[in-house]
Amino acid sequence: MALLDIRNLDLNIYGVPVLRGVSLSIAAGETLGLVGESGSGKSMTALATMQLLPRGASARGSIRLDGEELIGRDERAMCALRGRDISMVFQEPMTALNPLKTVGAQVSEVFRLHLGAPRAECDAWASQVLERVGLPPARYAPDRYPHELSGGQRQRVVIAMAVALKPKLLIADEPTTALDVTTQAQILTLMRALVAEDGASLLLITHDLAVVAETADRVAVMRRGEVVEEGETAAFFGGMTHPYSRALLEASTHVPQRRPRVAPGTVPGTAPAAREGGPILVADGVVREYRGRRAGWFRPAGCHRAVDAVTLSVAPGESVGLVGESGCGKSTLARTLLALEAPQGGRILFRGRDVSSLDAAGIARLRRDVQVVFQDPYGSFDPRHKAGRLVAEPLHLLRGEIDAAERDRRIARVLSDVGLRPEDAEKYPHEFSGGQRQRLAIARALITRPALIVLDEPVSALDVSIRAQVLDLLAELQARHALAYLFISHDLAVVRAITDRVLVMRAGIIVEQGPTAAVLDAPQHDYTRTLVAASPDLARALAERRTRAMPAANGRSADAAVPSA
Amino acid sequence: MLAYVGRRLLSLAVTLAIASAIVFTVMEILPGDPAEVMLGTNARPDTLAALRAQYGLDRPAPERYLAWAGGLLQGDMGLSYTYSVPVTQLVAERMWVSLPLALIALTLTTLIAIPVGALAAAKRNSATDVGVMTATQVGIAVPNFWFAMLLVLVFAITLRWLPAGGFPGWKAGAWPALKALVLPAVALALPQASILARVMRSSLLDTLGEDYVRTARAKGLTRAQTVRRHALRNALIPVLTIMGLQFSFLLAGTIIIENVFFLPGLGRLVFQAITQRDLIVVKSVVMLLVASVVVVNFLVEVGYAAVDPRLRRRV
Amino acid sequence: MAHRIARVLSLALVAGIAGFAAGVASAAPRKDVTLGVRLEPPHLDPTAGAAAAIGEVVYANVFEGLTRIDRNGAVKPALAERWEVSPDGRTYTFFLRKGVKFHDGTDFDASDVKFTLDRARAADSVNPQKGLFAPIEAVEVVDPATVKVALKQPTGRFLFDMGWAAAVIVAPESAADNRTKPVGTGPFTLATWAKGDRIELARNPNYWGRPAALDKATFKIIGDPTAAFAALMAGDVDAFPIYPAPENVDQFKADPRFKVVVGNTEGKTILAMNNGRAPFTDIRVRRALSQAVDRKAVIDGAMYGYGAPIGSHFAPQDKGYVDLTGRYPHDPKAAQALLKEAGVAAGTRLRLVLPPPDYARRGGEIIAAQLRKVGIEAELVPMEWAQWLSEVFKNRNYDLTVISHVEPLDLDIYARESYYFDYKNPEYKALYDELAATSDEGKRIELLKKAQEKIADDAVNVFLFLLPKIGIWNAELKGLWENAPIPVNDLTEVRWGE
Amino acid sequence: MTHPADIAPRVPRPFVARALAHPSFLLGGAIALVVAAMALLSFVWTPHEAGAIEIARKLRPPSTEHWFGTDQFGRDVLSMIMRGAVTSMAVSFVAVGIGVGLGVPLGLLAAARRGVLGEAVMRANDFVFAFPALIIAIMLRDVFGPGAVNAMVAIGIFNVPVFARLAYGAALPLWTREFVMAARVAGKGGALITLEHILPNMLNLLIVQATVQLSLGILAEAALSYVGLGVQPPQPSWGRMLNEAQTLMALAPRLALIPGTAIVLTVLGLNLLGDGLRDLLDPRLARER
Repeated sequence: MALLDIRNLDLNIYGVPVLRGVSLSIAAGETLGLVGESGSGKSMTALATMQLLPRGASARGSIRLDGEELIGRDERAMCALRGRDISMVFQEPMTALNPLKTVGAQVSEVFRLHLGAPRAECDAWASQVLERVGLPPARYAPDRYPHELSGGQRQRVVIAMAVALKPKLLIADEPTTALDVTTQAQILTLMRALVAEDGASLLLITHDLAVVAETADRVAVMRRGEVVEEGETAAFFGGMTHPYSRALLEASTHVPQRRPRVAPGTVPGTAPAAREGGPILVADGVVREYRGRRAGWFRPAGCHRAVDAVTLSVAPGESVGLVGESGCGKSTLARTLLALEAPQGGRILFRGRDVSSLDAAGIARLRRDVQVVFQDPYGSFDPRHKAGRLVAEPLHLLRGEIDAAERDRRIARVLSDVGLRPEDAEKYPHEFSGGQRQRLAIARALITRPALIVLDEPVSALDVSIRAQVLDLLAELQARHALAYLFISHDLAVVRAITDRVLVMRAGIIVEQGPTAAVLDAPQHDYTRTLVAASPDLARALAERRTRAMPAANGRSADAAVPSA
Repeated sequence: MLAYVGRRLLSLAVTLAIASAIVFTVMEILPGDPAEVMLGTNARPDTLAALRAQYGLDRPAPERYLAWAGGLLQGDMGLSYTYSVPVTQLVAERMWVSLPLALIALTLTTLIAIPVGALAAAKRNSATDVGVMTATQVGIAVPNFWFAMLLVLVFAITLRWLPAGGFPGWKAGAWPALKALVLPAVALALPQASILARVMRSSLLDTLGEDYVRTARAKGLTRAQTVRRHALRNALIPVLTIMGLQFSFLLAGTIIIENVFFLPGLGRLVFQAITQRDLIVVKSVVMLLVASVVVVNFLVEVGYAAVDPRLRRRV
Repeated sequence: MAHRIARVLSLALVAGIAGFAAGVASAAPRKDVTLGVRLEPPHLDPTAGAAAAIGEVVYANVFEGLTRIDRNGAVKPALAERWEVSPDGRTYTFFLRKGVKFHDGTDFDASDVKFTLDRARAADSVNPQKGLFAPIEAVEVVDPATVKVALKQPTGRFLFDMGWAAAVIVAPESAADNRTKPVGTGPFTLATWAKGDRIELARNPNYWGRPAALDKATFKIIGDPTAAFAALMAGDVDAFPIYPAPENVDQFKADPRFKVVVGNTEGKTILAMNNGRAPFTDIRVRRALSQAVDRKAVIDGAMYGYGAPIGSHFAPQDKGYVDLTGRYPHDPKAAQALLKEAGVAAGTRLRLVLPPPDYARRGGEIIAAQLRKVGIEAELVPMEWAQWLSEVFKNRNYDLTVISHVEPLDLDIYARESYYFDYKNPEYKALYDELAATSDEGKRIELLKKAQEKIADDAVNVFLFLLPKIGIWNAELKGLWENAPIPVNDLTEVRWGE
Repeated sequence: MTHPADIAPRVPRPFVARALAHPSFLLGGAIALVVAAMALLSFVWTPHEAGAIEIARKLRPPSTEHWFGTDQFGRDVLSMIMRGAVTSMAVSFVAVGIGVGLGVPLGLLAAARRGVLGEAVMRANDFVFAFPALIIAIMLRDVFGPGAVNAMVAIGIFNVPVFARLAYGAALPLWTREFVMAARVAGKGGALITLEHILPNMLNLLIVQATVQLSLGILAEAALSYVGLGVQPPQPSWGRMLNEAQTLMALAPRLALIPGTAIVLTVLGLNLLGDGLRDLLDPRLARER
């Protein structure tokens, strides 16, 4: 008999259907990977199982745990169940812990609550559990507060709470999405080991097929509140039947078609800027520091060096990748290169001229030639303006040079360039989907006909299928307009797909650089190696899967990150 | 932490120094002469001059400023023109009315607001919630002095349970003194409590939407347990901020309420001192009020650190 | 709704009263009294401050002068047992009481009198009524019980003046501290002063005269009329000798527990006009205003009908009074015509400055409405005393103001140079000088009448009413003053009913 | 996790439709409209001449001739209430105007420039906050004389830091938003960005706050007039009516109850309106802060 058996689950939130006839089951000791894009209803299925649905939700159907119906169960009984028989790990470890209580106390609370044991005893058990998740009390005192731990460590604490009482079912909702790749791998390994040890079942919710391929025994795919396909993992990846599953798989492994890189100035019909020879933008030993808090009245304030003597150059038509984990200084470097912030050391050269010496006209020239696309498709547009006005904003740099008719022509052109319709100029940003908005952002960057576009994590916030489309678009535009890209990302797969050259950045320093394929296939620097090894890779995961026995738990080492604050 | 406190203290001192200069200047501009008020309509010019000399009002302004500010630094607020006693003594006497009044009001505010706000948040959208929200909405709209008048009408004039005004002094016994403070404190507390209850409610609602509350629920805590053990303390942080701000409103409110109830407190003292042009009292008491607001806000900030471990190391 | 609440309220009041009356049991006469006063004295030295509140507490109770003014406004002996005036009226010899001690135990003698008078006259004197001492040329101690005072010129009202609160006798040992620790010769000593709340006096066991009937007297400071009402109703205070809210008097009148005595004061309430400033330089304008103001409406509206109308700067109870209230009958039409004649355009704007007391604020509002009817827009400018003193009284920067002159027999102010209403009439000055130098009673009365008529004729100010002294006290309480020739609360004869 | 908001289709109904379904907005708006209408009407018509003194008819209870009765000077209370609404509204509006006019530019400047200037502006604001407002008002009165203008200035001064803080607090996170970054990349300067992006995006916040300050202004005007610092007679004011009614509490409590109720209702109406506007006007930016 299945441990968890969901039958024909319908869920409405304020009358809006969210889940339709969802049926899933998980056997004891089994790991089910639940896959789907955002809004597909994965999380709601999990919350329905926990009976922690948001306000206004009403569920019909049946959810049985060990044969006992959970829907409509008395709240008191549910409370006794939660944390003991079913527990859950959430996506965002930074906010999942109460900031005002020590981690020890928060773990200990699980024991106190369900076992009612004296405090000292619970604290001792808590220490044991923390040790089990790789936070040995000797090194990570349980009287620390959450803010003193890194994201990965916090996620370990959340996991400790979840596995404290060895539940029958552990639900993990995108448990690693918010983490850096290296940490992500460690957390996944840890979770696999823990459920294996305890013989628990795991419902792993993720958007990442590679993660599922690595971890799950069976896979279910959800789309628009329905389960579209379900099967044993190997068989699933071997022979998907549903078109959506196939599309998902296709998108996950998608590599855009790129023309081979051409030497600058040799392609006929490229933009004039591309023919001018020499790199467009050069960073020469750039340093960017932020002043920390002063340690005392007479001691100077400590400095945080976000960017430390970085040297790089981008030639016309070239696509350069900049890879690193969050907080390594990528975005700061981008802002400095865009002349939005001044470097404290080193120089930035725009077409051979030091940016700090440029006059207003020179800066305007720079801005025309160097445009940017940001990560967040929601935050990069002023919600009060129409798409046409937003896209045309950089034409401010050309004021006096072009008239209204030309402006409208350009808007229409860039909109169709990015696959939107000229009529879309009359819409407001909220009327576009996330992927369309990112297209709009690209259109905005294109409108001054730049030579270089800095792309700061342009596809990270997008679902896989959309991501593939946007990458295709970027590749196509690069070819058509002979654009140079500086592509900033934490995702090695994306960087591999779209760049010629890659720089690996860690803690403000470029640790390795070279042609993309060479760096990623044969990394020289330790850090790059770790990064490559940790990155989820569907093909590799499937290959490993075939040969792998269940690995021994090796999650006992805490992640390397230093506590923040 | 120490360095932070030191830095804040320094800026506090600068603030007070500027405040003292402003207060002094305003007093200089203020029309009217304390000597004239003291001596009335039959005073002769030579008598007025003699009295001014007695007060040292004939000396140049910068000299007087330095003398006053220097005195303040040593805890000497000068000698009241009208009462001929040290201002410190006056302030000390009045403090025994104002401070208990403010504290009672603040306590009442907190005792009413926090549970009521928490209840409304916990029972969101219930009849209780709607009732609380309506009541607090009205509470905010009621001017405290008008409320004071109504309280007097009902409890002092009609029912005669409590005095309509005045203060018998603590020597008359704790009970009569407290009785005299009940109505003023209630009048002060009601609008403040209404505001605070709403802040508490929305803060708790925000907190209840936090991820860690969901984590706690996933651990098996009931809603009530979650509120008690996890949400409440977190929700109190913004409440603390508002309470800090309210202190200055409370002080301003005290001035009016003390005048409605004729309580011999600091507010009334400064009010009378202005009309009598007892400028030395006005200057010193205003400085005291400014200082207390600044200091309270400082304490609130330090108080965050006590509540919130995230700030303990950083500040 | 409001009406019903009012009815419920008055029912509640009646019920409360009944309950109260039932609860009062007759016992041995009480030996203490609590009086309500509206204003707290800034300090307790009447020789160093003008506030009437000082005298209301200490005059005749703590401090005594050579003479004293009694409840009828007459001069009576006090520390001076008797006196002799030289025929030329320039030398006064005071024969002092013997065996009088100050509260601190020091003896009272002639040297104290000399000290007091010299101190008040000195260059660094801060006496608010220094003018009272201006006629003094020299003070001579004849023997410990005799003082001779020489005057520069005969001064008809010198004995009266020596009875003022500002002329009380103080001792050199304690004079400097009298503001906070008053040391006098009176039947009461200061017991405690709880600032902002009350002042308690205790009987002086060593008093030279007839000992006071009370052991203890408390002056409770109740500034708020509502609180005053409540305090009287609740029995927290036994009397409010100068009750601040005429609007509540009827409620007390209807209550047998209380005695309501509406007496008079010397407070001549006037609408003062700045005679030195246009348009009031023109007598027609001043007369027009006198006719434009409806005195009765002002008294009814501002004072709820309490307060005797006056037609000149003279209190009806004082000797030599002439009724001049009919001199300018209320007649807006005539006033309008007069204004037109004087060339004052309709809609002329004037500043009507109002000091803090209710009579001024309320009266001013009513007067402004009346003036509007004759085409004068009076802008109301309320001021605190401090500002009023400097703006109006000192700098004469005003057009109109409402004010009550509480000093008795103060016709002299119309003869003063550059007084705030800036009345300049040599005829009147001559008249007053003659009056001042005259001691003959019949002649004085004749001159007083002339002076009153002159002021009224010239319409120096618009004369409104005499400030009433509304006293409300427990019906059992005896001996409080019914009138207030000077603003004091003499407790020497106060006792509980026999 | 997936937010319900992502699942529920976002079909923003038109503003008017949502407004008409919002109870507190409707109630608040209705009260505010009634008060405003009353104030406007009082310019052309009041049941009796507002503020006309007639001692002979003083302290009359409510009747068909005088709906709310007459006061101690025989003035018609209803007419006074109507005209008092003008005073309340005028003082409050101008005070909010002062606060917005000075505070918002200061806050925007501080946010655009940050650094020493920003710090200085915000410190100065804290400074004003620390002063006991009423005492400042009393001193202003004594220096410049009492009156409506003074009340406006006194209340206005204390509105300045409120709006400066609000503008600063709202602008600061906006400046780090990517669309502002994009505008900078488009070569736009601080002033232009402030005008095009920062200000419009905090407009709703400002409108809501202005409504709240408006109601606080009415309370403040009442308080100032109550202690004799506000508008002067014969101009009617609710606060002064309360002051004058105080000694008549035992005699005619309605004289205190009526103006007090007028104040409470007006403030309540504006607060409800503010709450409603907060809900109705795009709340996204406010939440993201």
